[in-house]
Amino acid sequence: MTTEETVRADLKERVDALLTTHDPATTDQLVFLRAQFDAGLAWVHFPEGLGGLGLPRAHQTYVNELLAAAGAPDNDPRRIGIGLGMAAPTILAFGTDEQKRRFLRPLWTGEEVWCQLFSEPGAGSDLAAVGTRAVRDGDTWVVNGQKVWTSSAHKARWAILLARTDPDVPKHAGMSYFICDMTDPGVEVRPLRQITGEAEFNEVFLSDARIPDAHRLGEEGEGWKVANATLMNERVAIGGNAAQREVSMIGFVANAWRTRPELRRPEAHDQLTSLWVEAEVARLSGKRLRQKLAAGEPGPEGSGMKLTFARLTQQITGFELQLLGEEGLRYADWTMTRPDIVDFTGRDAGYRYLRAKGNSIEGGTSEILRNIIAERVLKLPAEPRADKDIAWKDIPR
Amino acid sequence: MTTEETVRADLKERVDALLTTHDPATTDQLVFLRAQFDAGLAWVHFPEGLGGLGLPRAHQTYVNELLAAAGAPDNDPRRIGIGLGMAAPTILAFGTDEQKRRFLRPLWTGEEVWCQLFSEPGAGSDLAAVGTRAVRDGDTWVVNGQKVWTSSAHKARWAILLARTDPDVPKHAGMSYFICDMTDPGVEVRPLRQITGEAEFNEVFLSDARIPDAHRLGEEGEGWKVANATLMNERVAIGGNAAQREVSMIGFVANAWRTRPELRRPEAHDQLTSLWVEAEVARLSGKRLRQKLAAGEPGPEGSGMKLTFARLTQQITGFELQLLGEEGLRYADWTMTRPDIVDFTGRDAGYRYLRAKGNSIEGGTSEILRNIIAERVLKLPAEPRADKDIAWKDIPR
Amino acid sequence: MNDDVNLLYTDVETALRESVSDLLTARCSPEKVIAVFDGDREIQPKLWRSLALDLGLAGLLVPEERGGAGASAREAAVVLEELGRFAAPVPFLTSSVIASAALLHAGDDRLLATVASGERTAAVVVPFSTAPNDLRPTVRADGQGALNGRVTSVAGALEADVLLVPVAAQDGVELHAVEAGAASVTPVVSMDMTRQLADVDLDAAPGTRVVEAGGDTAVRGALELGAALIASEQLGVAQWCLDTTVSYLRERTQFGRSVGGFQAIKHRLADLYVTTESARAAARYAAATAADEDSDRHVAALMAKSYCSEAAVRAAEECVQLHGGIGMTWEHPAHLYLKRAKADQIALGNPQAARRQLGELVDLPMPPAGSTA
Amino acid sequence: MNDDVNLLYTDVETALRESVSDLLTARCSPEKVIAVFDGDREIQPKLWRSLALDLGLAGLLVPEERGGAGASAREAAVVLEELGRFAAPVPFLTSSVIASAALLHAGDDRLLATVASGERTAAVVVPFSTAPNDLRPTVRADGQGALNGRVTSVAGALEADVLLVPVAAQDGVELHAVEAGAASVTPVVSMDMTRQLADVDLDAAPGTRVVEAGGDTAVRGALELGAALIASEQLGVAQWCLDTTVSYLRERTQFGRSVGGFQAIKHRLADLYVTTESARAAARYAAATAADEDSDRHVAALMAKSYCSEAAVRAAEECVQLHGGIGMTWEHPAHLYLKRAKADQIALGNPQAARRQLGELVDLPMPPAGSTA
Repeated sequence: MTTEETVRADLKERVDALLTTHDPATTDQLVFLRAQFDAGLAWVHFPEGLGGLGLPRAHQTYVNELLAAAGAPDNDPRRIGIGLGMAAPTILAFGTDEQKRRFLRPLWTGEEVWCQLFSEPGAGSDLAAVGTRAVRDGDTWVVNGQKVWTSSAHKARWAILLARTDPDVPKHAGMSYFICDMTDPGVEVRPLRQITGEAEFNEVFLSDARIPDAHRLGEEGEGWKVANATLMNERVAIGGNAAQREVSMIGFVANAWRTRPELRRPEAHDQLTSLWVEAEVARLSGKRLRQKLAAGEPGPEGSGMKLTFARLTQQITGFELQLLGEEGLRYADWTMTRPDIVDFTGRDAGYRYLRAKGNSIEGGTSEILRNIIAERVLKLPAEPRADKDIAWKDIPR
Repeated sequence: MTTEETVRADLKERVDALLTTHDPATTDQLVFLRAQFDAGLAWVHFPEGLGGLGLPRAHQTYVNELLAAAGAPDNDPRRIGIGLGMAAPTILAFGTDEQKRRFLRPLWTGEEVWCQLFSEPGAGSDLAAVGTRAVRDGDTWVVNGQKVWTSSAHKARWAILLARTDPDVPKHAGMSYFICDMTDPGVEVRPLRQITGEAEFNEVFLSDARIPDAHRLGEEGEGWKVANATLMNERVAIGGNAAQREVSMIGFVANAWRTRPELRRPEAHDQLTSLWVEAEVARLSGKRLRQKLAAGEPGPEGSGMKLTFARLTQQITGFELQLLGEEGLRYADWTMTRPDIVDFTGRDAGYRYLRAKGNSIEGGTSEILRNIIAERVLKLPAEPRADKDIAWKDIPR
Repeated sequence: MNDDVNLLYTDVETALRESVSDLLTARCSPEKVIAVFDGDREIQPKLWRSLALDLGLAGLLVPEERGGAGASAREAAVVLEELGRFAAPVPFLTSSVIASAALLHAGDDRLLATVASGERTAAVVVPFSTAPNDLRPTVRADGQGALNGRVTSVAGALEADVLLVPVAAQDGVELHAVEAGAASVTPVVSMDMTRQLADVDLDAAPGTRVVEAGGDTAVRGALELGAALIASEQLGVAQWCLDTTVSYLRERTQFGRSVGGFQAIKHRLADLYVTTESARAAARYAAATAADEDSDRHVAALMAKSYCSEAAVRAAEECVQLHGGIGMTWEHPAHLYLKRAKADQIALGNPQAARRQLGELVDLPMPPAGSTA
Repeated sequence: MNDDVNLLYTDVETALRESVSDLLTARCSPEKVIAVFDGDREIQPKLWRSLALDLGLAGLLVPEERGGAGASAREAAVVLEELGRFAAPVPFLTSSVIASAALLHAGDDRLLATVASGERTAAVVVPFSTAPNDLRPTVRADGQGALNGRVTSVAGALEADVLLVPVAAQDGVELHAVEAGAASVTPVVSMDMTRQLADVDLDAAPGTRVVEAGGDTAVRGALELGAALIASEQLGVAQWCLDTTVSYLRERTQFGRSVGGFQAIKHRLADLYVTTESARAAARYAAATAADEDSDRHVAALMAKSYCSEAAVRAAEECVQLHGGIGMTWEHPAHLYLKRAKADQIALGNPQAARRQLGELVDLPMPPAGSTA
């Protein structure tokens, strides 16, 4: 047998063992998920004892297929995307052993939802400008400030938080990274309504919120480094899910063209097929990138996928509204709601058009991503900086 | 009579007088043109005694119509475009009385062709970086350096020249502006072949070329200011000639579509009509700008016309080659020639496609024009500059 | 093609713009306009009354001898620029431009006069997406002259006192006037709630025939004028987006620098400036040729609809993007302009439909689909 | 659609790329390529001999048992990337890809074997702009089997020893082999002189029928493979343009700063990088599906031709623009790539034609022109 075959045989055996001891038909979902975690079958690329087996990431697909075939429950990954995509890899990379043991299991099983407290009204693209202050008080940090663009904050048990711990040093050096308890009385969550009518995000106000020093992630002053690792993982997650052909915005348009001949216009055909080609090439690019990164770490190349994804999603939904004509003038509902997850499918074209506008802003604007590609991939000179070598408190704002 | 009517009546009288004393049918062209100049009917917006009558520029159109109707010769304005469009307004604005008297008349009649010695290999967009040195020797300047992108240099009697006269001050302050005699033995002209195969431009090598101080235009050290006035006039000239509907690159494509039904493809129609709309809107924008500027000076808004003109010319010719299909794979002639003037009409589509690439580079790149619009029209902050306050000789290059 | 047309603003037009702008500044705050999206349409009736009656805009396009202000499409265009700049939720386009233009074809001026005076508001009952060359009446008259049929996504119907219904008749299209109360007018949740649409159902509704067999000419002409002039509204939208974005980015700092000083941003704003100025030329030309009944007005209308539709959407999209997160919020007015721009793009024939029709007019026809091997 | 396809480069492919690149670096300088535009084709025969014989590329795609190297479209694609990067004036695409693919359908392997060995060079005689689904033979056989007709703008004919001529016959298209000496082959002044075209006239030329009634399938398949793989050549062109521009702008200073440090330039180059990497995914997918004879290869070829055509032209246009004046000169090689990119865009079906055909394949058909009111 090849190594590959040996690994798969071993995984099959482990899955079978799990299914034997925990019959999905009769086992409580949470019990099953905890057992799956403990069997190392949660995320096989994580270390043993932390839900994984230290294998290449790609093998998880095989495990998931076996489990799905047996009717096993899943952890509803979209509901806990921030925990899985951002918090978990960061905790794995920078957490203490105790933090890893405490947080990863309930994160993965979905018992504890996570959110992210990075952006502020004055620190968007310039995330390193965060002004939320954390001041040490013995073994505790006292945090004051305002965060925005926090999805799931009202559902979350924990947050990853970037805060300024030293305003007297240059801005990149004065931040630290914390795990913040969202049930702390100093944390107030207010819905932030968007142009879609919904409040998918929140504003979070921190007023003397207290965080034990044991919940610091990485060294004091190392917050920028830790946050960057988080964001790299986020961008891969955002840009990377290409799936099958037409499983993206283009699928809605293609479906409309196929099933509603009355919408077809010869003058729209070249744009339709251009977008189809672009969507499919983007999917193949994502596949190629995943093949390249299969064994490696997320790199700046992932920024390109996110750029393309944002542009295409916006172009396709904009085209779709024109194609729909009269129907494109109507909207489903402006009522403010607080959805649990962002899901473009099952929504009307108008919602998708408006929501897609955020794709080039959230998780790094397209402008910032172009800077990253230019500087880190193409090695072009960095922007002239006025804020690098002076204390944060002295930067004009 | 309205003022307008009075002016037109007076102009009619002057033209009639000129035609009476100089019957176009029997008068030598040059004699006629000199007489036209002396009658103030060359460019009516110039002062009296310098070929004009101090009237608004728009009246020249009326004079030209009257003269054309009478079969009068013209001064072949395209052949002497640099003299008319760049040298003349600069001499008028900055020249001494003696310079105006000496240069404007033969410039306008076409007896003396002018060229422009601004750009250098190391000073393209950053024109203020010119390194051609002019060193004073009594009443004469001795000039050394290399200039590029000089059209008509091999035909020219005179050049407008930007040279560095003081390398010890910041770059914008150390230049002066001269009228250079192209017959000076220190001036060598070499053809510069372009991607079209032709050598429409030249390189000019200046080796101890001598210029009397009386041929300096503007004060010593004021060269940048004078050159800017020249360039503003150039950009208006480049972007401004919108003429009639379809009298631009789009005319070729429209004509092909109309007369060669075998080239028509439904998938090309939306692009064809998009470009048609854009070309026509650009023409109307040019007309609107000319209406706005009718009595005024060229402003930074003209930069927008040049931007649009360059972009559209490139897009349309690129589309045309695709529309032509097989014919677009063929080219007329790669033989090196030295044409007198640039004329897109009567050339094949391949030539037009390649030549159009220069439209966004010559006379200010599109990138520089966007800077100008952003800073001078929209009042956005200037680029951070590393070369403003140090002596020219100390700037890294 | 008219090459002497004035593409600038006359002094009269500039004065009119100022009075409209002053009124909207005072009465049409972004907060109140945003509230319209939550169904709070309180701002609407008073604002429209002020514009229609106090400023006399209701009958702007109607000749004085027929009860109006006797102005031209040029002045109406300037009003629409300002309405676009404020995303104002008033039925000027639908009543004072499109419906009034249709009523100019009526044999009898009584209805026109009440609309021109601002006393009553009217709307032509077609889907707002209808291109001028794509009129397809779905309402029919029964033997007694009562009207039956359904028309969806009608703009201006909610505000209208009287509905002008194109009716398919044997020898063409007739235009019938129906009292709003006699029809069932159901509000539609619309992409652009500042011009909320409605579905109109007619169930044996009594109507008065105001234009006979030439009704299709009347309605097509009215829709064409609408397309020509909505371009000016789109210009106003683009102008607001450009101005607001430039101001914001001059102030906003990131990385210790004004965001408006980053070159990539500057270049995009420069391009947007050029696009907006080009849209102005296109919109002015459409308005001026419509005002002069120039033979080029049909070409001008399609050209302006094509160009200004794209310009407004692009400006609004850039506005949201360059504001960053704040531009995505409900509180910031940017979304009003995005929604208005997107709806206006689709309204009265989308840009691709306009270009296809334009191709026919300028002898650049779309070939049949069979034209490759 | 094949979702397990490997879109990376295998070690074998990387080694092949290096040997091609080494040879081209040594033998294919920009100066010599530029000289081709002035009719100095001295570089051509020796360079092709080295590639075809010394590296054995002539028969790369031909199975070993039929006299070739037995490699696949994946390896041919990598060769084309390198040929694109050097704008190399050799008939690999026309002889070793397109003509060889057509000859794989021949009943008899003798001609194929001489082409695969590099001994002889072949070309399919169609206008280079011909899309795979748009074959229209203009040559006919007379009663004696001699060929008559004219085919214009043929790529590879100038270098060919043997011409493969699609001939219109009663029951379809046949493919005839004609000795180059028996035809009149007139060089054409071409946009891309690094792949100079020729007009081919046949005047009672003796030919040998190599493929009978299935000739259309053979030629269409060969042209489709050409379209699938020219995408890799276009990728090579784009890559050269990106790399060269980035290097130049890192060095070039204006305003006392590296031009590559200006943000507007950086953002354009970042976008160009993303486009180039996307073109790589498209080109690799086309090559891999062609290599596997995957059922998705037809879609993949059209997709790659559409995407990579635009990518290469854009990269070459940006290359000229961002080099400024120097990029407009005859001495700088940028123009070689602009001309190659533009010609490749038109070759084998332009992007719009490819997308129209793609629409048919993926059930997104172009509707008839009558489909509005």
